This record gives sequence, structure tokens and C-alpha cells, in this order.
Amino acid sequence: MRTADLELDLDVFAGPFDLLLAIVLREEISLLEVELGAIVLAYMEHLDEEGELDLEAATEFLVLIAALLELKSRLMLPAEEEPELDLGPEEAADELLARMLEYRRYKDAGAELSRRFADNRPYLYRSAPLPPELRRISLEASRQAYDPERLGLALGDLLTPPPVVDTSHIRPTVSLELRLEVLRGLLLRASRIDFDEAFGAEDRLTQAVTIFALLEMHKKGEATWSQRENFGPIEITGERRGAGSGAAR
Amino acid sequence: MTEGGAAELARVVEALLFLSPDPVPVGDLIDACEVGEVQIRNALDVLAEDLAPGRRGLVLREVAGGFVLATEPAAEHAARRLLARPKTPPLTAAQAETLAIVAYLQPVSRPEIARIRGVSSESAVQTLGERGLIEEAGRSRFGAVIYRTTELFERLFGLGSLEDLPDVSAFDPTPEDAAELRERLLRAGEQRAAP
Amino acid sequence: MTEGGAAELARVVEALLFLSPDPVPVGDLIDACEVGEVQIRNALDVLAEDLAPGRRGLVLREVAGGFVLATEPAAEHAARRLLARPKTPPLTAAQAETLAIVAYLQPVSRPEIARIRGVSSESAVQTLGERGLIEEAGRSRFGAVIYRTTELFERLFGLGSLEDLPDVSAFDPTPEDAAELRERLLRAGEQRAAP
Repeated sequence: MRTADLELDLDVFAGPFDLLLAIVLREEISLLEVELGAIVLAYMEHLDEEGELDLEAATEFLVLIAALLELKSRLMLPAEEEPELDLGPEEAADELLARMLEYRRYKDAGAELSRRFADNRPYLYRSAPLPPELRRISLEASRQAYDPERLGLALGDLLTPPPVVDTSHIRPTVSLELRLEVLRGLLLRASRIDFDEAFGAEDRLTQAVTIFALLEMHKKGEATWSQRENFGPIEITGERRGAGSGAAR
Repeated sequence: MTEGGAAELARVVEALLFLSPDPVPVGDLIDACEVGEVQIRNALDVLAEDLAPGRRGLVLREVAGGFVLATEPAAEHAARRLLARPKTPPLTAAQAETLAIVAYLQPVSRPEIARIRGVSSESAVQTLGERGLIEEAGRSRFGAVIYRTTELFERLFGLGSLEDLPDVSAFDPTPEDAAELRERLLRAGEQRAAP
Repeated sequence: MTEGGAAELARVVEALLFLSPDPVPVGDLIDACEVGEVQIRNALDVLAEDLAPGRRGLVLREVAGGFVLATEPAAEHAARRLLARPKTPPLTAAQAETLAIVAYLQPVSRPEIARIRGVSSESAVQTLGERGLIEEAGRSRFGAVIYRTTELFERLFGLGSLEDLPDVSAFDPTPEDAAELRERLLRAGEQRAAP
């Protein structure tokens, strides 16, 4: 017996160990003598027994057949003189055996789990939302969990304006953001604006961009406008701000 | 159907009502159990008897949509203790910012929160709502939901009232700006959002 | 506590288990009901007796570290009809093996699973994750994701805890089997060596 063959098994054989088990236990012949066609048939049969022919099984099969092809081609090449090997045939067999036994342990444990799963499947559990009165968090049971300073800090962050970028070298253009700012500024002071009154003196481009800004605000629910007739006055109405600023001081 | 049959069917009906979160119409019970209406009615009678008030932790109720199991009122106190525990995991930065905006500016709309933060704040608003820290306070004229903080918020932050919120000037990087807090927040937010 | 007290507490416990979406540990029942452990254990005994198999549509089960109500198996057919809930598919052999490896060796990495099974087990691991039976539990020293079983696993497999898994050595082949396998391996090798 050439130990190299067994070593080769350990290195190259990447197929499912249950197949290897089946081949070794049932067929009792060496891999070298197995027609690859027979392997295909044996594996198809194996899949049949499993009752699954899914993508995973197909992938496993491809990996297996590729490994076997390589294994067989190596076996068929004339053997070179082998250098001294660490593993004797008995030890190599033991190592392979240990791996097969370890595999078999979990295969059998898996079968036991499958049985348990089937046994427990008829028990069904309730999955329903809590009744409304329990969904509310109980006020009495609540204790302080947060530091109010956290809110002050967060607000401070929000009040920090971003660093100002010097744009003096850029030729003046009409920016949508600026028009939005202008509109919002006006709407902060007055709930209604007449478009002509506010923007009639601006150039056409600025007026056009302002209209565009209005569309944007309308989309966001910040403002709406009405025009009773074509080319008639446009009245802009802003969203009314909440009264006061709460506890802000 | 025999007596035993009615008792057996009552058990199946109990199981069905247990699993169903909504009231089950008699017709659905008939279909599921593959029996006639008389059998189902008998089984429901047996079940109503078994689950008569004071006998078990559950009672059988007939409501508009059909039959439903409910817990008996005596268990409510314990149920509240078991299930209605306040959830107070640490606030994320997004949640803290959103909550600060609602706390200081309330009532405040979601578009406004988004403008101040410079990002859509839907998920933070939703989480704060689910935790009971903020609640809806109606709608703006434009249909946007507006928010305010809750009593639970004050409790969880140890505040006697909203007046006890920390003075923001202590955290204010631009205290010389006299403009109203809301206006300054919006302005800073828009500057952040601007490219 | 009087007999009547235990029965009353059993009703409250039944209501709590009905409302709770997950198995409830005894400690939580003690806290919620504001009684001692002895009383809760007594109440659970009373409830287990009331809900003994064949008595009602519900049974009391101890799974995943707590107590939970479930429907009795006899109602399964009607329940699946009512809720249009298809039977969960059984585990494939690949899933069962992978799950066994995770259950017994957890936390365990995917390369380790692949080493034992002799094949890459990506798809089985993924499916078990999607079914909620295993979950990621961080990364190994070498950066591989490691897995453990979930609470749902314990629930669906009727395990009070992982301790309830049968001893894995129970699945080891007998020494005779092992010896025979070794013999055949050696024989197969010899045949191959002498073509």
C-alpha cells in the first residue's frame, strides 16, 4: 500500500464524507477502480435518497466530481519515488477514520434534531400584538434614565453654523438655496406674500429661480400659493409656525 | 355529534382563537374545522362555559367581528409590570438631536425637524414615538404632522416641567445672536444643507 | 399561600403567558406577580395540571429558558387551514448536519463547519440563518464569522435550554463499528495500491 494515496485522499478529496463512507462501506472497492460514471450514478442515487436536488446539492456534486477527476488522474500517472513520509499507512487510515467518525457523529445528531423538529412542529405559538392598554409605557413605573444636558448639547451642535466659505471671487449667479432662504425669511415674518410685490423688481432669471424654489417648498409642505387667473397676482402662503418656542430661553 | 365530540371540538376552537390575533368569525371556524354550524355553536358553548369569568386566566368574548380570547381583568396589573416596561436604551445622536428640537421648539413639524437637522429624520421620529418620548399634536395647515414631548419624556429626563429644560445659552456657540431660537436653528440647518 | 391563592395566581400566570410574545422566565413571573418563587412554582404546577395534554386546546411548555403557551398538536390541521400557514418545510440533511454542528460546538465558525462536513456549507448556514435557527455571534480571531443557535431554535426544537440536547457522545459509533470502518478503509487502500 502506498501511503501517498491516502495522503492524496486527505488533500484532494473534498466531497461529502457520507458519500465517501457509502463508497467505502457499500462498494468496498478502491476509488481507482470506480468508473466516474458510476460515481455520478451513485451520487444521483444518494441525492434521490435524500429527497433533495437543490442548488446546494448540485454544487456539492460539482465540487465532488471535480475532486474525483483530479484524484483519478493523479492515481493513473506513474508513481514517482516517494520521499520519506511522516504518516504510516495505519496512521493515515486513522486520521481519515477520525474525520469520518467525527462527521458521522454530527450526521446522526442532525438526524436526531430533524426528528425533534418534526415532533415539535405541531405545537403552534401565538404571535399577536399587545392589547393597546399594554402598549403604552407605564408612567408610574418610569424612572429618570437620561440626562437633560444631552438635549442642551444636541441643540448647541445644531446651532453651530458651518464654517463660512468665501465666495467673493465667484461671479454672481442665482442660487436656488439663496432663493429658498429669502422665501423662508419672508415667510417667517409674514404669513402671506404677494409675489409681484416681493419679487417684481428682480430680473427674470431670479424670478424664475424663485418660482422653482416655491415648487420645492410646496413639495416639502412648507408653503403653498394660489393664482386665480392667468397672469394674475400670485399669493404665497407659508406654513404657520407653532406658537412660541416652548421652553427656549 | 357526541358530547365528547363537542368537547374535542371546543379544544380545537380554543386553539384557533388562541392563535388568531383578531376576532374569528363563526364562518371561518366552520371552514377551518370542516364541521357544520351547529357543531361549532355547541363547541363555542362548551368553551364559553370552560372560560366563564373567574375560571381561567382567559375569557371568551364575542365582539363585532366574531370570537376572540382575552385575558381576564385581574391580570392587568401583573401584565403591565411584565410587559409595559419602559424601554430606555441610550439615545443615538440622531435621536438626541431630534428630541432636542422637539423639546425646545414644540410644537414642531417633521419637515421643520428635517430642515434643522439637514437630513430626513423619519426613523428617529418614529423610534421616539414608539418609546413614548414624543407624540403627535395634530397637523399643520399643510398636513404635516406636528410633534410635542410627552409626560413620559419629562419623567425619563427627570424634569418637573418643560421649564426645567437646561438653559440653551450654556451650550450656545453664538450667544450674541439675538434672533429667536427657532429662526437660528433653521438658519444653521439651511447653511448645513447648502452645498 | 392557600389552595385558592395558587389557583388564582395560576390564572394570572396563564394570562401573562397568553400576552407575552416570548417564553417567560420564572424570574420575570415572580417580579410581575410580586410573589415568591414557591408561589410561582405552585401556580405553574396548577397551570400545568389544568393544561395537561388532552384537557384543553392549549398546553404549557417550558422552552428556551421560560414558560410559554402553545396549541395542542390535535389542533394543527385546523389551525393551518385557518391561518393559511403552510407547514414549515422539514430540515434537509445538509441543514440538519450543520445545525447539529452549531448546536453542539457553538460558537463555531463556518470554516470549522466546512471542515467537519467535508463541504463548503455556505448555503446551509445561510438558510438556517434565514429560518432564524442560528445567528452570528461575532468573529473569530481569524476574522471568520462565528455562529450560535437562537432562542427560536430552542423553542422550535422543544428544548428548555441547550442543556437539554442529548449528549453528543450518544451519536458516536460503537467501537466495533469504528473498528470495522477502519478495516474497510485499509482494505480499500490496499486494493487501490495494487491495481
